[in-house]
Amino acid sequence: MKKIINDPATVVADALRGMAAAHPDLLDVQYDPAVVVRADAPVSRKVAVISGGGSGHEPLHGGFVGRGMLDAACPGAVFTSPTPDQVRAAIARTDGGAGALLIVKNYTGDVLNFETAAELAAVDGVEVRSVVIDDDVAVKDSLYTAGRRGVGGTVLLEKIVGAAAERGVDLDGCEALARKVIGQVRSMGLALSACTVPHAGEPSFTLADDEMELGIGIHGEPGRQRVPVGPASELVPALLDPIVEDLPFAEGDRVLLFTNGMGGTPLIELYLAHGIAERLLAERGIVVERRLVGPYITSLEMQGMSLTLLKLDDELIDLWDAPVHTPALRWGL
Amino acid sequence: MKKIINDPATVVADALRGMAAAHPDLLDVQYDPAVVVRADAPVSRKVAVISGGGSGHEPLHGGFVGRGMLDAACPGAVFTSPTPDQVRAAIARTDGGAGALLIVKNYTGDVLNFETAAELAAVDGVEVRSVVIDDDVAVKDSLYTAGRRGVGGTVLLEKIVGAAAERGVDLDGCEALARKVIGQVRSMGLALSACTVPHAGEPSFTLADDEMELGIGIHGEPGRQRVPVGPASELVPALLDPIVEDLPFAEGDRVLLFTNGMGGTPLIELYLAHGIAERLLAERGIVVERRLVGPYITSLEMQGMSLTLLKLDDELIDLWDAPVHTPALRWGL
Amino acid sequence: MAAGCTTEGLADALRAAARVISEHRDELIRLDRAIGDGDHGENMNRGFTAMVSKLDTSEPASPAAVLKLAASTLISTVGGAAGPLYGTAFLRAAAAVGDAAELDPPLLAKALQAALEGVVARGKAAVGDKTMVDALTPAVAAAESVAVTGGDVASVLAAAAEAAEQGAESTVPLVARKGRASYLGERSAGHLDPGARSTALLLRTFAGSAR
Amino acid sequence: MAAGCTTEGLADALRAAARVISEHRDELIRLDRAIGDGDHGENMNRGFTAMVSKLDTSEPASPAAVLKLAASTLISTVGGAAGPLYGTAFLRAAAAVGDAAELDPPLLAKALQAALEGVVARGKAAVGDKTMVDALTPAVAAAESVAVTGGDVASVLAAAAEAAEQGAESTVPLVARKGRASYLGERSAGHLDPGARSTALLLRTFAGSAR
Ligand SMILES: Nc1ncnc2c1ncn2[C@@H]1O[C@H](COP(=O)(O)OP(=O)(O)O)[C@@H](O)[C@H]1O
Ligand SMILES: Nc1ncnc2c1ncn2[C@@H]1O[C@H](COP(=O)(O)OP(=O)(O)O)[C@@H](O)[C@H]1O
Ligand SMILES: [Mg+2]
Ligand SMILES: [Mg+2]
Ligand SMILES: [Mg+2]
Ligand SMILES: [Mg+2]
Repeated sequence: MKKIINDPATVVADALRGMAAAHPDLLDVQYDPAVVVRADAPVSRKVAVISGGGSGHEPLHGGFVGRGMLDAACPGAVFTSPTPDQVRAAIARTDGGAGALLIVKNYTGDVLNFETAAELAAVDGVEVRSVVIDDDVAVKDSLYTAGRRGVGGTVLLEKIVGAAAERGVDLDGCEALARKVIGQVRSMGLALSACTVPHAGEPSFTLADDEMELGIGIHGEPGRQRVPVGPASELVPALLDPIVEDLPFAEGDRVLLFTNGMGGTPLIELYLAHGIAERLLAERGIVVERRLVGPYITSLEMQGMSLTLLKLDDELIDLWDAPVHTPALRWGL
Repeated sequence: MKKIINDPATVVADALRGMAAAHPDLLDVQYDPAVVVRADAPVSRKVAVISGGGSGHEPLHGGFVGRGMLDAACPGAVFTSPTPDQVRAAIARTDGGAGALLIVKNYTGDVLNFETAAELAAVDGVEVRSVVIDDDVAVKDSLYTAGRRGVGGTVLLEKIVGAAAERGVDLDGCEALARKVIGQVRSMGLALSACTVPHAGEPSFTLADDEMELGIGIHGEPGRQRVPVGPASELVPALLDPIVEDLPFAEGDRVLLFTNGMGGTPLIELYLAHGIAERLLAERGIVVERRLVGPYITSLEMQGMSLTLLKLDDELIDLWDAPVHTPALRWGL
Repeated sequence: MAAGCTTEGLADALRAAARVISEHRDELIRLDRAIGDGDHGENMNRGFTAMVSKLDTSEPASPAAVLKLAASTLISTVGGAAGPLYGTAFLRAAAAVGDAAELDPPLLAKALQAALEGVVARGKAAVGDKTMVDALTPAVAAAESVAVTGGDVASVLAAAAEAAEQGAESTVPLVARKGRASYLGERSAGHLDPGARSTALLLRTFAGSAR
Repeated sequence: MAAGCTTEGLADALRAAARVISEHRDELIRLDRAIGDGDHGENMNRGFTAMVSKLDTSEPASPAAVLKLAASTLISTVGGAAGPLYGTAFLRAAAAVGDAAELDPPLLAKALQAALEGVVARGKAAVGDKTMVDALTPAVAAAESVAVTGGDVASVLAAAAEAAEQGAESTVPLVARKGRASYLGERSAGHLDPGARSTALLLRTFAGSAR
């Protein structure tokens, strides 16, 4: 394992210190319990939008804290959901009197820990709602699974709900908007290599030179299938077709296309894949109106990518375009 | 070699197509010869700021094309400097009547090809100046080398000169400013893994599990020394100390600290390293006034990082803070 | 529980558990890497290490207080799925023992039953889903039948540990239906569930402590 | 140059060179990977492939026109250090041959000398810097001495090729002082310079074509 770290046990706290140093104007970082809070929190009479999850997915979530997006992020240990006290502290620190919306990715650990936190916050007298995002089409949502995972759609959800909250939309409105986004966003990913969790010290799986994992999540776990690697012209439809067919996205639909890198794949490959995805969508008559390309929700140094498609309407476009100022996403400000 | 590509011979053109699709509002991409031009070029009576180099360093340079930064970028084959016709086409396409400034990284190939292009453009009747950036302290600038390489400082140089040109500073002023920045920016990098050039198909070198390359450039080449990997607390000063001692940077100096990822190193490690660098600078009494953290000048999927330090004054801070709107760097717009 | 299921006996059992979890940290990581995300050993070790520090600095005055301290430490330091699940287990056990100064065999069995109910209430897993429930369910049944037939604390826990180990082994061929391993579908078969393994380890340690 | 150093002979020699470069593409990549950035074989192959297409579609009317076509194609398709250097070499050679319809041995030697001067003017390398200059310099000297003593075109080129090969070999122990390999300092010693190798390959092919 070769990493630019000191001690696996202190990776998250050490990285948070660097984040705090890098963005003094944007972030206020607390360490015990660990919470990344926007510098001007609490914002009076604004719904607090809070998310969190295991670390190792940077810039998610801490990189999305700031004006027009998250009020706070709760970073757990690497790939481990945060504890309820982190979430409770985040709520307490950002509550501006309009309640808090928790954005939870659908993993057993995240759901349970945020659930407990919501109960505790209710006791503290803050009105809290939770939404669970589960956009990964690789997992069938059935009695036989823990349900679909929350993956790339999370980034878009946080941006859009964050914009609404910034504009003063109330808790009911933010929750309804979040459910709407969750209803029309779908994702899927693949890995060309595994990643190494610092405390584990060894890669989470090993792939031959001609193999890849299709249908991965964001925790370095193997995917649904191990299949041969093909050229980009095959890899991109292997992700895009299941996404399009799942919702389904249909001719004439307006969409946001998000081409995401898993952490170790260079931008040149992401752009190459993005170009193919745009052409395939054009062939289907699906209209790409907005796009995001880059490593925004990652699995440490894993090589691979995911695609996310969000169905747009004027409301969502307007919220997507709204100003945002965070370490990782910034425009209009 | 596992990459999300189709054919090694068409990687650059394929990626450019994706870039054009991803940023229709910002970029106008030409393919033969390959040039990435800002969508509203030529901007009348503005100095055209142009750069370029081999591909594989994304987002450099194409990702820095747009308002407040570059007017055009010339992407060569992977790790191969562009040809003079690319640069000549870029000049012709962006000339707004105020001349063009070419930002050239100090590599024999880049220098020779841009030199030829400048000669051709002069024949075309455009006033062209060139500056050569050579900020890599790992290479001694002596009779026995091709001189120092241009590395991380290039990103800062392009931002600052781009801001000046956008404000209407003339060709003399832009050139003088560029020379000033080059005079006070220094960098150094390390690699934990090699990268694989698509047409080569094999990694550029192989490292044992406990080895790294210190003093690397940005072309996947080995560094000045192969040394044992240490904890981040040793890696960061191994880069920072030679930088600080070279200029030298002294107590009381105001600086921009740029912690750059080589492409395969995740953000969590970059932030961790950045935090250490900030502490070490604070110990020396050097004041970090601006920072940039992320993979901005890369070597494909190489794992590693570089540090860049630029000495600031009010003029440079003001130009750094000026609005910029490109695919990879954006603020104030 | 050299001193039986007293306040001190319980605290000693938890200290012993912390040592065992630390010894098995890498094994639990390895099991979780195969069908999960490789953090179970690290998570449990972090939680039990924190628990020992808390036991050292506070003086819980009753069995229920010890169990509550364990619950709150696990909830606030473990994270992941295991944190809230084990945390709830200890919390429910604490409620079940009330203000008893020592747990006799029937109360011990009742506490174990409450722990299981807590895990199921939170995690909604049934036997056969390839989770810690596959270890805890037979353990509770075995504890009850020994307690009902007059066995002492040591034999209740020995029976529970034995059943938990068998229950954990039984997860190997299963296809997971809960937790992260369920994402793997058929590929989850052929592996031991890490949470079932940690449950068996804990109960075996408690049994050893009571001898 | 089956037909000697005529327009057609030169074009044939360049076609043969394109084949040889393509056969040695991987070798040149390997050499460049060791002390450079691994693109020399790809760059040269791209350039010579483009040159053959241009030779096929245009009909250069003189030796100078063939050399100019080679120069401009290399300059506009190779990139890197080799593109401008080889491009300048062919451009200077074209200027040196003027409007001659065929190159006799003295003119051939003069063209090679001009090519070398072009490379040195652009790249500022001297013998011993571990570059293509280490192959080209002895090649030019050998060509001249054969031409002066009345050798024919074939023997001029054979002597040049032989000297270039030895010159290329001589780069192995050198520490590079120009180009990318110079960044490696002492670590560049022990490797053959890729540009010197491609120069030797080209001259050997021209010699073969002239036989
Ligand atoms: N719904 C559930 N009910 C009961 N136990 C569960 C459930 N989901 C997961 N588990 C248990 O948790 C263990 C994994 O714990 P851990 O690795 O610490 O958390 P995470 O899965 O969040 O990384 C699994 O091996 C399984 O025994
Ligand atoms: N200044 C120079 N003068 C002469 N030849 C040079 C010079 N710099 C580099 N070369 C030659 O160019 C070769 C490398 O070419 P190539 O790999 O195509 O370009 P790059 O170094 O830009 O990747 C070297 O092996 C060397 O022979
Ligand atoms: Mg986990
Ligand atoms: Mg090159
Ligand atoms: Mg786990
Ligand atoms: Mg090269």
